[in-house]
Amino acid sequence: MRYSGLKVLGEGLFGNKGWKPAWRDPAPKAEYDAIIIGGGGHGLSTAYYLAKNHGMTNIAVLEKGYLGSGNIGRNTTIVRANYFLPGNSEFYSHSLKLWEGLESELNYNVMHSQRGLINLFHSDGQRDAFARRGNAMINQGDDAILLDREGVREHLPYLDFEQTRFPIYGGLLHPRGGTARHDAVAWGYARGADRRGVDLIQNCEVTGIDVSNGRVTGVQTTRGAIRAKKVGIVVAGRSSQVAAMAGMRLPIESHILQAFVSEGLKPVIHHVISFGMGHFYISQSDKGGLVFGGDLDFYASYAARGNLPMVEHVMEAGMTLMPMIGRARVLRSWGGIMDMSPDGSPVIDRTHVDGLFLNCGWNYGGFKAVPASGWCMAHLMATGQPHDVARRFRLDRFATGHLIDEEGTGSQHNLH
Amino acid sequence: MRIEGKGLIDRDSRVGFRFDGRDYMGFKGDTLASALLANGVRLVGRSFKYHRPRGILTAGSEEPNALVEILEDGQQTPNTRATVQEIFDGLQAKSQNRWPSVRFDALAINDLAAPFLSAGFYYKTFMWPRAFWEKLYEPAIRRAAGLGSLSGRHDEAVYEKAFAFCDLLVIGSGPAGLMAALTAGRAGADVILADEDARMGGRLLAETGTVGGQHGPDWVEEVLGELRAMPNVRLMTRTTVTGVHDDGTYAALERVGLHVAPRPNLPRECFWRIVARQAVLASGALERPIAFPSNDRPGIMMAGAVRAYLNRWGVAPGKRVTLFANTDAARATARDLMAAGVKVAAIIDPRPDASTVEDCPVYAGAQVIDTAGRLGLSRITIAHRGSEFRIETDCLAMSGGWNPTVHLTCHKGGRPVWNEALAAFVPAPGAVAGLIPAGSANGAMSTAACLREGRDAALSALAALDRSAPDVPLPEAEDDTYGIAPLWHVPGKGGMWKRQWLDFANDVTVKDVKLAAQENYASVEHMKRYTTQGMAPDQGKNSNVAALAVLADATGRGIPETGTTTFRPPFAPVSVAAMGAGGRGKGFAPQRFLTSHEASLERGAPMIEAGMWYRPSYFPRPGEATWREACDREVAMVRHAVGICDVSTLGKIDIQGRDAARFLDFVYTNTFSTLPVGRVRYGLMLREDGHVMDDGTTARLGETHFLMTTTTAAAGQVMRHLDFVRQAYCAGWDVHCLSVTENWAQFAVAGPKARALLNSVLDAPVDPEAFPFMACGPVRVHGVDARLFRISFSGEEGYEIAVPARYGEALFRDLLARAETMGGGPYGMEALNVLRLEKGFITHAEIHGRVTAFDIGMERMISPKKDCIGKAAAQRPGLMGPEREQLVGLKPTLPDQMLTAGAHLFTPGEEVCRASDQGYVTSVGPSATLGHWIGLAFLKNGRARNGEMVRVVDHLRKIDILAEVCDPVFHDPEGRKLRA
Amino acid sequence: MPSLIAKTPLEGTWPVTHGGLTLAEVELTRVTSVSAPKVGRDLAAGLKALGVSFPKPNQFTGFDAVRMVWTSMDQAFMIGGDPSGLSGAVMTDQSDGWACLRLEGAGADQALMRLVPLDLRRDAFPPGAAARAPLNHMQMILMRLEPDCFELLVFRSMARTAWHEIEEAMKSLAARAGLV
Amino acid sequence: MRIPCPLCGTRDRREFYYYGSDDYLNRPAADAPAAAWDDMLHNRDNPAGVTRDLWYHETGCAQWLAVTRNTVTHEILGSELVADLKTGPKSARKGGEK
Repeated sequence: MRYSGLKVLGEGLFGNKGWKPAWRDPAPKAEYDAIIIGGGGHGLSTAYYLAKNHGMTNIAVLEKGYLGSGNIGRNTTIVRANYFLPGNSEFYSHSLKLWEGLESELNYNVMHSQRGLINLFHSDGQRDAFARRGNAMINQGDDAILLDREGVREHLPYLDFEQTRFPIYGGLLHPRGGTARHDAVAWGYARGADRRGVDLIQNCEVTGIDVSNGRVTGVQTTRGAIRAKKVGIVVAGRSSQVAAMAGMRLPIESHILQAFVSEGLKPVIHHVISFGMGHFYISQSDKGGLVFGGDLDFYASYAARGNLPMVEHVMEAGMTLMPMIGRARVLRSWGGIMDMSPDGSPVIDRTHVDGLFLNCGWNYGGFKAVPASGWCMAHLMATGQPHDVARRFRLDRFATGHLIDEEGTGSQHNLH
Repeated sequence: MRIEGKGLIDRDSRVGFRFDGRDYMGFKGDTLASALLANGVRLVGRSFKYHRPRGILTAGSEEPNALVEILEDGQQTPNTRATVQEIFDGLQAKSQNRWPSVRFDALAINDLAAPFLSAGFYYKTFMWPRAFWEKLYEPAIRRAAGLGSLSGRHDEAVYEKAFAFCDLLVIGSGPAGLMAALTAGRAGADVILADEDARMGGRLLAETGTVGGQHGPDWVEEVLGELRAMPNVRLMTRTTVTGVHDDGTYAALERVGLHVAPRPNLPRECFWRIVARQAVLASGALERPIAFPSNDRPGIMMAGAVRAYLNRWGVAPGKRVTLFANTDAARATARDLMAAGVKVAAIIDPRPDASTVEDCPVYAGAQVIDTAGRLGLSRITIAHRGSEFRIETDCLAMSGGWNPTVHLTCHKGGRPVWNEALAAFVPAPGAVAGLIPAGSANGAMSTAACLREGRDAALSALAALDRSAPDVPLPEAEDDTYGIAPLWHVPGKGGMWKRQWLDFANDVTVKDVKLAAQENYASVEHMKRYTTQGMAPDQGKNSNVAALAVLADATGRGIPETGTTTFRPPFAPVSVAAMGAGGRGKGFAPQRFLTSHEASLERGAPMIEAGMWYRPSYFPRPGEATWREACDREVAMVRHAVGICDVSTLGKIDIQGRDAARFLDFVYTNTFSTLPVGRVRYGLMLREDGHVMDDGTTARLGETHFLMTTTTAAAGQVMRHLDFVRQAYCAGWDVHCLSVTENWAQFAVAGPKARALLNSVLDAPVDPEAFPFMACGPVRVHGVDARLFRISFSGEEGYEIAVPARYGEALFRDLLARAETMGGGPYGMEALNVLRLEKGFITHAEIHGRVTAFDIGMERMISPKKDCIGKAAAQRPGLMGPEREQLVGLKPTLPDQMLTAGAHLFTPGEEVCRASDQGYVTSVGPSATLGHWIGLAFLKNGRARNGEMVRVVDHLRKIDILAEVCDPVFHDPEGRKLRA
Repeated sequence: MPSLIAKTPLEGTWPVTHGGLTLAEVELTRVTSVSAPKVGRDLAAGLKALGVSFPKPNQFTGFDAVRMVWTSMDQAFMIGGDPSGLSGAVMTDQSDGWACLRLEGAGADQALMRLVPLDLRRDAFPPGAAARAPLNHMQMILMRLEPDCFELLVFRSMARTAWHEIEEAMKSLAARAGLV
Repeated sequence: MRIPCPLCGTRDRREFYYYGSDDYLNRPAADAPAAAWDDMLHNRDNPAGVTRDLWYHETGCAQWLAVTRNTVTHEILGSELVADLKTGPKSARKGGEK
C-alpha cells in the first residue's frame, strides 16, 4: 500500500477502513540467511538496506520488546553532519544525504526538518575550534556558516545576550542540520523492510549466540533456536550483554542520558540550538513541545531514568541562555541507555567469530546515524568488507591508538 | 451559579479578576475554574487538534481542557490549569489555542476535516514535493499545533530551590494522608505533609460525609490544628510531589507566590529536593471519563468534580444536571445536587441491575449515545431498553470509576498491577523501597478504608524507622460499597464526524486507537506514539486506562497482557524556571575575580572569561580605537620595557612529603627528583591514555616541598588526577597535595626592565647570577613574605612574583605605577597570546586532548628511565608515525596577509577536500615584533616539511593564502633574552 | 618604605539583614592546613597548647581564638592560632585562600538549605558540626557555631558569588514571611 | 542518588565526580603486554547488575571511593576509600559480581 495525500483523502471518505497493517507479525522460521539482533533504528535500517541494496530477503530482525523500543524512541531527534575528524566526517555526511531522501525512499513521512542547527561559542578559543569544524564540514562537502554575535542575534533574538553567564561570541550555523520525528524513522524502516520480505519478530529475546568452529551458526531465543549464516548485533544500550554471549568484552560502558519535553507551545524556537558551555541543546517539536537535554548523568546505568542534579543543571543552563523558556513547564523526562565508547565514536566491524558482526558504541549520537549505520552495516554483512565511509569504525582501534576522539577527552567513557 | 450556604469559600472576601477581557467577581478560596463556573462561564478553551470548544472537566491538576494563559506586565504563563490557579485581586487570564476568539476560532475548520486527520495521517502525506516540508507543510502544522504561548521575553521573576530532610514524607492530605501524618507526628517522627492543593483535606473537602461524627472539613481542621502544634511536623500546601528519585529523594514543586499578585523577592515557585527515610503515598485517585459520542462538550464534567464544585466552592455547574456513571459511589453527585436544590434531570446508569431508587429519574442499563450544543452542552441522547430519547441538560456529570494515582510508584521502573475487582491498576507491592501506598492511591475506595490504610502505612513506616507506635484510634466514617461495572466506551452510530474522545487534551478518539490496532501499531507503546494518546499536558491521567481497554479489545487481548505505558517524572508539569532557579544570568556558575579586577576595570580593560575567571583582554589607552592597537603596544612594551600581567588563575598545587619527588616523577613524563631546591622545571603531564593532559612548571621549594603550576583550564582536572594517582596507585607513600591557587596573587613581570622594576619593590634586590633563569625562592616585597620564580611565558627576562592574596591588589597597583614610569604597564590576554606565539609556547589550543608528546615534538621528554602515567599507552602505533599531524609554525608569504585559527592546510595544487586535508591552524596572532601574522598549526609529517609552502584555506572567513612552514619558535630561538 | 595594604576578600561589603537573618564577613587572620596521617604525640601536644585537638570527621574543635575544623582524611584547617610551634604534620598556609561569612538569626539553617544539600536540622547538624560540602556550585567548609549561627569558608575568588547567593536566599525567606 | 562517603557520611550525588569502572585501579606493570593496558583503559564487563566503580568526593573530602552498586536498580551496596583498599581491584570486582 502506497501512502499519499490522495490516499489519505480517499480513506478518510470511507471511514479509514482500508488501511493495511504497516508490517506483519510473522512467526520465526527455522533458518535465515541473516539475523539482525535488535529492532531499533539501526537494526531496522540494516535489515532494510540488506534487502534493498543487497537483495537479501531471507532475513529476520529479532526484537526483545516492540519495534523501536530503545533509543530510537528516546532521543532529542537531532539530525546533523557537523563532525570534523576523518572517519566521522564522511560517515555522517553520507547519513545526512540519506536523510534528505528518506521520505521518498521509505514512502513514510519522517518529518525530517532542515531548520538549521546553531552551535554557540563563548570565547575566541571556542570560535577557532568551531571554525576548524566548520571548515572540515565544507571540505567534506557539507555546509557551515560562521556567525558573529550579531549574526546569532538575527537568528536567535531571544537569547539573553546581556546577562548570560558565558557571553555569546557567535555560533556555527549548519543550515542542513535539523530534526526528524524519531518513532517515524523506526516505523518507516520497519514498514519498508517488511514490504521487502524481512521478518520482523517482536517479543523475541536472544538468549544465546551459537558458534561452531569459530563460525556463527544461529541464535537461541525466547521463541526457540533459529539458525543463521550471518548474525549482526545491533543492540546499542545492551551491547555488552549480547556480545558477551559470543565471549566478547567490549570497550563500552552504559550510561544514562536524560532528556525533557515541555507542554505544547505555539512556535517560539525555530532552530536547533546547542550551548556547549552549558551542555544544553534545544529544539521545538512540530507538536509544540520544547525538546531539550544536556549531559549524561555520568554514572554507569541501565535504569533508563536519571537523577535530579543533571535535571537541574540542564534547566539552569536553559535559564542562563534563554530565560524566555522559564515559564514553559516540563511535561516529561526520560532516559536512554547509551553505549559509551572510549573515544566517543562507534564500531561497525567484524568480530573474532566468522559471520558475526557488531554495530555498537553510538554514544549519544546514534539517532542521526541511523540511515548510514544501516547502510554500512548491511554492506559489511552482505560483502564481508567495510563500507568506505565506515572503515575507520574498527573494534581494535582502541588497542592500536587509531582513535576518533571529537571531544578530545580521552579514554574515559562518560566524557564523550 | 453559586449556591447559598454551600462551600468552604470566604464569602466576606470578594475577589475581582479578568478572563478573556471581561471582569468577574469570585471569592477568596476560589480557583479560576470554580469562579468561572460560578459566573456561568463554561467555554474556556479550544482543543489541540480539532479546535473543538472545551470547558472544565475536572477540579484538579489533571485538567486536560481548561488550560489558560495567566497574564502579568509583559509576561505570561501558558497552559495554566484553571482548576489549580487560585484567583486573587487583579488576576488576568485568557483562553488559548484559538484565533481570533474562543467563541469563533478559525481553525475549528479542522473539525470538519476530521475524517482526514485520523491517527498518524501526517506520516502518510506531506511528502511531495520535498522542499515544501520546511516551507509550507511544517510551518502550517506548527502554527496549528501547540497550546499556549510564551511571551518571548526573559522570565526575570524570582524562583528558588531548596533541600529538606525528614523521617517521613506524607504525599497527600486526604483521609489517608492526614491519618498517616497524625500517627507519625504523635510518634515524634519528623514529618513533612505535602499536598498539591492550597487547602489540606483532599476529597474530604469535596464530600458531605462525616468523619468521627464531624462534618468532614471540620475533622480535617481539628487534625490540622494538632499537626500545626507539633514542632516535628511541617505542613506544605500548594506542594506537588513530582518525582521519585534514588535513595529516598523526592522532587516537589511548591507554588509559593502564584496565588497572589507578584511581589518583590517573593518566589513564584520553589523546587524542593526532599530526602525522606520513609514516605507514604496518599495521593488519592483520579476519576476517569467514559468515551461516549461527543463527550467533550463544555458542560460535560467528571462527577466527582461536580461534587467538588458544589460542596467545596458552593457552585452548581448547571441548572439541569444529568449523571452518567457506572458506580454506586457516583450517585452521591446526584444526591448532593438535589439536597442543594439543583435539578437533576436524570441518572443514566449503564449497569442493568443498578438501583433505581433516587429522587429523580434513573435509567438503569442505559447509555449516553450522543450530545448536542455547539459551545456548551444543551442536550443528550440516551439509549435505554432498546429506545432512544433526548434529555435537555446543561451539565452532564460522568464517572467511569476511579484510577488510583499510582504514578509515583512507577518512577523507578515499577509497573502497576491490574485489579479486576476495581477495574483499575493499583501499585505493585514494594515498587519503590520505602514508599508505602495507602488509601485510594492503593485502591481503598471508602473513607473508612482510607483512614485505616493511612494509619497502618504510618505504623509500617515507624517500624522501619525503629520508632514505637502511638495508639491512634480510627474515627468512624462511611464505608460504602464502590460497586463498579467497567464501561470504557459507548459505541457510536455511523457518521464520519462522530467520535468518542479518550484523550481530550490531544484529541485522541476511540477511532484513532482502533486504527492504530488495525495498522498493527498494536503494542501499547506503538499505539501511544502513533495516536499521541497520553502525550498531552495531562500525560494520560484522564485517558490511559480507557485507551488501553479499547486497544485490548481491538487486539483481542486482556488489559493486563496489553500492559501500560511508563509513568515518568514529573507527575505534574514543572516550570523550567523552578528547576533552573538561580541559573539565570550570572547564576549559572560562580564568578571568579582576580585581586587585580578593580584596578583592571579602572583602566578600562574589557574582560574575557577563562573558565570561571574574568581576565583582562587588553588595557586601552586614549587614542587606541581597536584591540589590535592596544595589543601591539602591549607586546612592544614587554619586548622593549616591562609588562605586568596577573597570572593568578593558573592552578597552584602544594605538594609535600618524603615521597613528593618520586610522586612527581610518576605523574610527569620527565624527571623531578633531580631538580635542585630553588629551581623550577617545565613538566609535561599525560593522561593514562597517552595524550597530553596539561603542562606547566613545578618549583622545588624544599627537599620535600614542591609547588606545581597547572594551566587555568586544567587546574581542577589535574588536582583530581593527582588525588587519584596518589590514592589509587601510591598506597603508603608520604605525599600531600593541596590546592593553593586561591592563596596567592601572582604577577608576571616581563621585559628587559623587569629586574629593575622588581628590585624597586623587593626588600633585597635579585642578582641575575644568583637568580638565573628557572630559579625560585622566597623574597620580601615591601616587608611582605613572597615567592619569586624566574620563568617566562613571553620569551623576555621574566619573573613571576607571588604574594598572599590579601596584598594582591596593592602590589598590582604598585607594580603598574612603577612600570608606567619605565615605559611599561599592564598587558592583557591578547598580548600574552601574541607573546607566547612568538615563542612557540603551547596552550590548550594546541594540547586539545587529541595530541601526544610526539605531536608537539616533546617525545624526548618521556623519560626512558622510569614509568609514568600515560607512558605505555603513548606507545600505541596509532599515536606515532608520520601520518600524525605535528606542531609547526606558519607565516604568510605576504606580510599583510592574515592567518586564522581553524583554517585547514592543503598541499598547493591539490584539491581542497577532506581526503587531501593536511592539517589545521590552532592559534594565530599579529606579531608586533615580526611585523606579520604568525600561527601555530598541526601538519601531517610537519617537522619534515620545514620551509615548504602550504595552502591555508578558511572557507568560513574567506581566506585562501599560501604560507610557509617554519619552526614554531619565531622569536629569539636561542632563548638569549630570557636568560639575560 | 611603602607598605602593601591588605584587603579582605569581601572588602567594602557591610553586614546585611533581611528578615531575621544577618550576613557578615568575618576577617580571617591565619588559616593553616594541618595534615598528618596520624596524630602523634608531638602534634597532639602542640595542638593542646593552642587549646584545640585534632577534630574528628565532620566536626570542629576550639571556638573563638583558635579553631580546628576537619576538612579531609588526615587533614584539618586551623583557623586563627600560630602553627609555627607545631610539629609532626605537613602544614600549608591557607590564610589568603578563603573568605569567611557568618550567617546568623532564626532560620539560618533554612536559608542555607536553599543552597547546601545537607541535612542541617538541629539534631543532624548540631553546634560543633562541620562539613565540606557545596554551597550551590562552589566548594565550602561549613561550621555551626550556635543553633542559629553558621560560619562558612569559600574560595576567595568566589566570595562575591557566595555573598550574592546567600543574600538572595535571605530575601526570599523574608518575602515568604510576609505571606499571610 | 545518595552516595555513602566513608568519611563524610551519605551525601547527594551532586557532590561527586564519576570516573568509571574499578578496572582503572588495575594498572598493569610498565612492561605489561598491550592487551593488559587495553583492558584497563577500554574494555569493560559493564554489567547490568552489581558493579564497582570509582567516585571522587569532589566538593567534600577529596577522597576517591570505590562504590559497589547495582546499575539496574541504582541500589548502593557499599563504599570504601580507594586509599584503604586492602584487596586488589580485580579480586574485589569478581567478588562483587552477581
